[in-house]
Amino acid sequence: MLATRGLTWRIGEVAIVDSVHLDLAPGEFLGVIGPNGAGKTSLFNLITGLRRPTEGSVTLDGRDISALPPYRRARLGLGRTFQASSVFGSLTVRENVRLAVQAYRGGSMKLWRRAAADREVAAAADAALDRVGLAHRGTALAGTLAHGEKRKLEIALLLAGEPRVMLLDEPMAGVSAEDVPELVRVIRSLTGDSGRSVLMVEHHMDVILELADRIAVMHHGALLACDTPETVMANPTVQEAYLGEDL
Amino acid sequence: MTEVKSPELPAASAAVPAELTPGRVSRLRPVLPLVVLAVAVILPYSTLHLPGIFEGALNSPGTLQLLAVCLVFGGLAAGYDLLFGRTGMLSFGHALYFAAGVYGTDILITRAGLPLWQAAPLAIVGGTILAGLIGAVALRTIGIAFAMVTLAFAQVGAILVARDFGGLTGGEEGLPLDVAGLPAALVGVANTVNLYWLALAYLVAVVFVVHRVTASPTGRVLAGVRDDERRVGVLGLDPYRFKLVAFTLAGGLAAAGGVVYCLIVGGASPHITSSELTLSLLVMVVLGGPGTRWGPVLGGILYMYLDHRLVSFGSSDAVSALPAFLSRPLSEPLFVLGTVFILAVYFFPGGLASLAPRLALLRNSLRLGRRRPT
Amino acid sequence: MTEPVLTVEDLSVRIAGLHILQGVSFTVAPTGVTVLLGRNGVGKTTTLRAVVGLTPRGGEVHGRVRMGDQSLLERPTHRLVRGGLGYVPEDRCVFAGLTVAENLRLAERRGTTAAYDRVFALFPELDRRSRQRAGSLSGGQQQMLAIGRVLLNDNRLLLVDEPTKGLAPKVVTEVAEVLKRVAESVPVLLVEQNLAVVRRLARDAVVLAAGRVAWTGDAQELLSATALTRSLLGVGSAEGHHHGSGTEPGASASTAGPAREDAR
Amino acid sequence: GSPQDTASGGGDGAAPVKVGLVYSQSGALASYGKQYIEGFRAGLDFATNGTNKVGDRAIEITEVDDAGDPAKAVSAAKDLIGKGNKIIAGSTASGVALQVAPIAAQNKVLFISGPAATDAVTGANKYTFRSGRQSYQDVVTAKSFIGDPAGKKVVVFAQDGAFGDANEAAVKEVIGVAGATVSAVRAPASATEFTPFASQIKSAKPDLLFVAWAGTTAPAMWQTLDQQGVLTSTTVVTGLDIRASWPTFGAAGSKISFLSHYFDGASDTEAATAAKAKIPGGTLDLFHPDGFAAAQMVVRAVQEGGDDVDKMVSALEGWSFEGVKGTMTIRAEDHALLQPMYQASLTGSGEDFTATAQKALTGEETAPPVQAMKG
Amino acid sequence: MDAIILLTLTGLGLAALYFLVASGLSLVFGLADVLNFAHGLFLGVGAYATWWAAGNLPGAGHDGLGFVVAVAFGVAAGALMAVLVELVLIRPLYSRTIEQVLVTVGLSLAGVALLQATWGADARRFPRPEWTRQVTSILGAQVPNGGLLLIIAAVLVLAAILAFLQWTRYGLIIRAGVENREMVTALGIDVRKAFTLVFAIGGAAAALAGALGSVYFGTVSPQQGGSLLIFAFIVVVIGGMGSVVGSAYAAVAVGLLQQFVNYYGTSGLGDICVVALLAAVLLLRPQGIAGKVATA
Ligand SMILES: Nc1ncnc2c1ncn2[C@@H]1O[C@H](COP(=O)(O)OP(=O)(O)OP(=O)(O)O)[C@@H](O)[C@H]1O
Ligand SMILES: Nc1ncnc2c1ncn2[C@@H]1O[C@H](COP(=O)(O)OP(=O)(O)OP(=O)(O)O)[C@@H](O)[C@H]1O
Ligand SMILES: [Mg+2]
Ligand SMILES: [Mg+2]
Repeated sequence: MLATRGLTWRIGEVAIVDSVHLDLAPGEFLGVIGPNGAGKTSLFNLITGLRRPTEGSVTLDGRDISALPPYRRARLGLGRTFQASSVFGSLTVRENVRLAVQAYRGGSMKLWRRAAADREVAAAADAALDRVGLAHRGTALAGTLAHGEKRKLEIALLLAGEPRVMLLDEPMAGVSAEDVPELVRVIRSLTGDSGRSVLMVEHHMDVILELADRIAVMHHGALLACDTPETVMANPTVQEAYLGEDL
Repeated sequence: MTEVKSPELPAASAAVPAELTPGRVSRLRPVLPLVVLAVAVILPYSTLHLPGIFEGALNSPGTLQLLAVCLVFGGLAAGYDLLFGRTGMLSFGHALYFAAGVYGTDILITRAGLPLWQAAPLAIVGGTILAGLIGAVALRTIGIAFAMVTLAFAQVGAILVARDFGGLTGGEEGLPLDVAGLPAALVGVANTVNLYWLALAYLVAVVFVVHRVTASPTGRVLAGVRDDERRVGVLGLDPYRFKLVAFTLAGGLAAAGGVVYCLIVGGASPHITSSELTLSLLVMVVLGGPGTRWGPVLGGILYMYLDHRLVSFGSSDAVSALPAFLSRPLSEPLFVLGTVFILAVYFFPGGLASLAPRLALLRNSLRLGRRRPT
Repeated sequence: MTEPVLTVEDLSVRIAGLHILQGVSFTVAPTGVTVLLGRNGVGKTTTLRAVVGLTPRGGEVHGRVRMGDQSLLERPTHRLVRGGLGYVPEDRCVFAGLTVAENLRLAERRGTTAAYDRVFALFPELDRRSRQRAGSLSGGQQQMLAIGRVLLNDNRLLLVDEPTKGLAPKVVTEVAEVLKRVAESVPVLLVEQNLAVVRRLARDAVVLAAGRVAWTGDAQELLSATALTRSLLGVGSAEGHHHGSGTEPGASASTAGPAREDAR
Repeated sequence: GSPQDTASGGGDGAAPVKVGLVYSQSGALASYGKQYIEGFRAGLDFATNGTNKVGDRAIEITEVDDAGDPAKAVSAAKDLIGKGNKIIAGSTASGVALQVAPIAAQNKVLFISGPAATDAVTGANKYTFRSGRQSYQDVVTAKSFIGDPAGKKVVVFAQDGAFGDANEAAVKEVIGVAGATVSAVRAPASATEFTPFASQIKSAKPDLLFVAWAGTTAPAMWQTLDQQGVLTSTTVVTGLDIRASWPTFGAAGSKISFLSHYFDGASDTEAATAAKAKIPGGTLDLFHPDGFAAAQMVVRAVQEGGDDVDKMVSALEGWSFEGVKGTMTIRAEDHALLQPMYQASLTGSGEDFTATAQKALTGEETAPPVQAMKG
Repeated sequence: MDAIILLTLTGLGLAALYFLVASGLSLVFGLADVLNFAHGLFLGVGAYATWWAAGNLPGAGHDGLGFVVAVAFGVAAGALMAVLVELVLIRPLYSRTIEQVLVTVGLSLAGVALLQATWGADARRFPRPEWTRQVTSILGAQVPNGGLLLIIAAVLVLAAILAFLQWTRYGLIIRAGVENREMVTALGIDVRKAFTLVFAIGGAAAALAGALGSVYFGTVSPQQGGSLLIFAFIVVVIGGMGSVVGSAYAAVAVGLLQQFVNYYGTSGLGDICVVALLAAVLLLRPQGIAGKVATA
């Protein structure tokens, strides 16, 4: 479904992302782990078009999307969340999600229609909020949410777009232990039998292990390994480079 | 200063759900604008004299003229807020589109001899196209760079007007409007009232358009662009397109304001092309409260009112009776205006529009205070 | 019992009309790590910021906060920090436009010798990347910089807000190790979601719920009492996570996350 | 009341005559405005023999500040007209004069433009007069410096814009038609560095350089012309501005031939003596005569026309009177104000300069060509 | 050939003037993140203070050392004014950048009107030391000394500002403070002092530019500062926000471009070319020539 071929991003001499070949099958859940600074977020940026690769290509359903701007890629079904929550701070939580729904359903370039009148958008937005458990904060301004709530809103924004390929950048970071299972459930429900694929960066190993079909390990920009969780976990290099000794 | 965030209250209607504002006022709220509008429409029939506020009676041509100018600027400020307060674009070149409306109408009528009903639409369409073209280029930059590119284009406009190519613009002397091409109802002091109604109509139209657009799906996207453009892109919308639409629309509204202004003032003069005009639009919007429905309108009206009235305030006897160290600065209108503005930034952050919720808060706490003992 | 290093009494914070903290009182012991726990949004960050005087504009703070015999609330932040109150913010707040070296240089304090050796020993990455702009560091690297920056100086008390958020398990271990070592000489008030880290470091715990203190006491005691953790932290038990010990191979290797402890 | 109502101008014989003065009390032209109003008061005093009354009707003056902004001036004019003023005077700035003139015509009130020098006010419409000189008269005075222009080479150095255009056109018309070759060097009004222009002028080797420059950059411009040797290589003519500006010529001042609208001591008329006695400080300056003449014209208009504006117009058309500068004539065809103009020179240094009249040109000598009345 | 030398040197003189005006603006804009519309007012204050001192201050005069004293007084007045502005108007609004800009807009309106109310709208003759009125013959071109003075002053100011940023800790503090003021405080630094200092330096640079610019123009008037400001803005933006070195490059580019186009092209084209340069630079390189924040 999603594939990268020799994807490389250099700054000066340094390769931040180093010829990454990655294949994501339909419905597959691929976890991405790697030490801080390995280039995971950068890889996401290349795939979603926020950065232009130095070399290599990104294909979606066999179509080369390397030259497309971010919004075109999003329309093709590529959605993502950000590591540092980026929500629309001056809009309410509900408006945030409605915006995302509307972006997905089209009809945003309608200057003369009342946005609030669109019941379908409203319903879809509320459904997305419900799924992440933020319905009760609907009228709060997103900028005033606590960190963990922002993470949930991020996911709601993603859900609203019903993407076919989802890139999650550390969705659990800063989420309180209580809510982790809930979010895990939400994320799992995203995939299910819908044929959606997920690429998720996460440092919470248990979450990765629980969700991922395969795990990709990044190190110094390159793909160190990409295999089933068992194999990856048993890999001594991974042990050494990433997991370190047990706490 | 690289990114514009509308400060304070982002009270884009959705922020404060109506059910939260309590009391009688809230029931009146939806009709309040209509009441104000009705009063504004019939105001020229009043001979009421408000000494100190207006020179003459409400229906005197001088007062109506002043009000008409104020109303046009109320509308202009509301249109500018579509850029600044709603979409977060800081343009320093908005004067250009206004000037395009003013000079466009004036030149088409005075130099080309077109009748008003042809000149006005042409000027508006021309101004809109100009905004679209310049926006298409300028929007490739963001933040302060965007501000400067728009400033630069506006500066070219100002230079062209001042250069007086082919004697079209009249250079620094300006170009008086040839009234032969106008309907009789718009000519002469006795008909100032028609100009007043025209200005009022313009203001209402702008407020209506801005309101509709803000509440539309597009407006929602614009608010998103204001907060986080990158995020909008990742949601699958092209921020560039939406910004361009807002920019062009605001440019068109400004050009329409230019047409009305040209009729009211009866000509064009080059100071309307200056960056100071854009700057004062910014001042108006902030004075009123960016991103609010009525703030920019009030800001524009108040600013223009002060700008005109302070001139006569400065030369009034009350001022000249003061000792020199007071009377000299006070007789400089810009001194008073600048000072008022600074004080406003300090004491009404969020602009005039933030006064209403504050007052409501005050009223609530008073009411609660009264209730508590029982 | 020795005098507490920090005493918070009846601390209330109101921001934009919201009563976020409603009379919070607790103390921080002069040695070891005191951990501040609670669900998302209960006001942990707000508490720390009120202590260092960084409540957002328009916020009202009431109550008493004392470090030793000094009252903190009415003094400007920079004075507090110079008086030995180190603060590592939740969102790292490194200066993106400055290089790593400049970020560190900024934190040097006049009249003391900056302990670069100490910092570079803990985070060699910072030494290697000293000329890189901090904004282009990865999240984890930024966190290291934010902690390293504070450790350049000697402090009487450190306030650390979620230092392991977004860090790789290996780095979490490292950071926890660093904090443990730091806590041997300086008391630390730590906000942390990662219960494994808490278990490893904390001596005392303060649990916030809805803007009030719900529980204070011995941290280990809290973590071992299943009923308490469930009611206070919403976790079935510090030892038991929803997917239990089922995910054998992985869980044994995973070092982060609330479930980590159960694999033992 | 209906919105179309405007106060009527009181036909009652003893009711005061309302005169509105719209001029710059603040803004960039405030000092021109100050001279204008001082001159106006002195002139009113002179023309009414100290009574400020015409017959038994008092002249009631309303002063409004336009701050140099046409929009404010138009508002003020409409306000004044609405309140029954049949006479509007003032306009320190050309832009103001041009925009108020049509308002006067539309509403059939008398408009007497002030210091605004633009030629376009002349012949603007039946209701518009001027009490000051116009650019064309300046240029004719400049021409008098070169004797017979035939075969001479004249360069105009002027700012971009209407002011410069008007001067360039006037020089072409006045001196060029008389046989000189006229070329122009134009500079942006915002220019701060004049060396390129000085070089261009110098390489043109003109017999006469006519400089039309207004604004704060003038001293830098003169200094550059001086430093690049332009002032010593040819006859340089320019207009003499208000007294306060004289020191800014610095060393260049004595090397320039000035054409002058007016300066203290240029004329020795009865009106000038009266004006000197009346104005604060006792020293006349550039625009005192304009205010003075405006007052004389107002009094004449009221005397002859009462409240009838058309009568006022015919009373003024063709009228000759003794103003501060000497004999002034309002030409009936286009309301140009024919008046003496002066050649002058500056001497002195530091803050202390004296202007001396070299020659006075009569109103006929400097008369602009007759314009067709436009409106 | 003469013409080219003359144009180049006078163009550099113009560039020096632009740079002097822009340097303070750039510093305050780049470091304190305040787009200071009152910069023109600071210029005016410096110019009027120098003018006043030359006539009234004991020890100061119109020529020689006396004039240097007068300029020093003007610069001190500009710095003082800037400090007051920072303390009273800017500081209470920190982190509200838009409001800060607006306050400076209000200040520029009110301040210039105040100058006008005090000294009148008309230009006053400004003391010009004898030397600055003469010309120096360089390779056959008569180069005005006033321009040379500007060039010397500009080089000195550039060196001084660079030294300040390079060798003092304040440069660092300020750059950090622009990004996150709170966090600088949280490192135990009184960031407010540093910001006041930046304003003082910006005000001093502006006042110097005002004084020397007035020497060059020969007059001082309330509006003078404002009219130079727009070019200063353009220079600052072309140069890259907050990069003082970038401003220097940009000033040279703008000065020379204007001078040569005005000579060889038609008038008015010089200004349009400058604007075109601005648009081109920004479209190709939105961060300006020297890019990044305050690269000393
Ligand atoms: N614009 C940039 N300029 C220079 N270096 C950069 C830039 N962006 C990223 N880097 C570097 O690239 C590397 C990869 O960064 P990235 O953010 O992709 O890491 P990551 O794997 O997401 O880490 P983390 O888990 O900590 O978020 C880091 O060393 C970072 O410093
Ligand atoms: N500036 C603000 N304006 C309004 N509300 C705020 C503001 N800052 C924080 N809050 C609210 O205060 C509450 C507590 O926030 P705080 O950041 O202290 O929580 P926290 O315990 O640190 O949560 P987390 O674990 O997610 O970091 C939240 O509900 C948040 O929405
Ligand atoms: Mg990352
Ligand atoms: Mg927190």
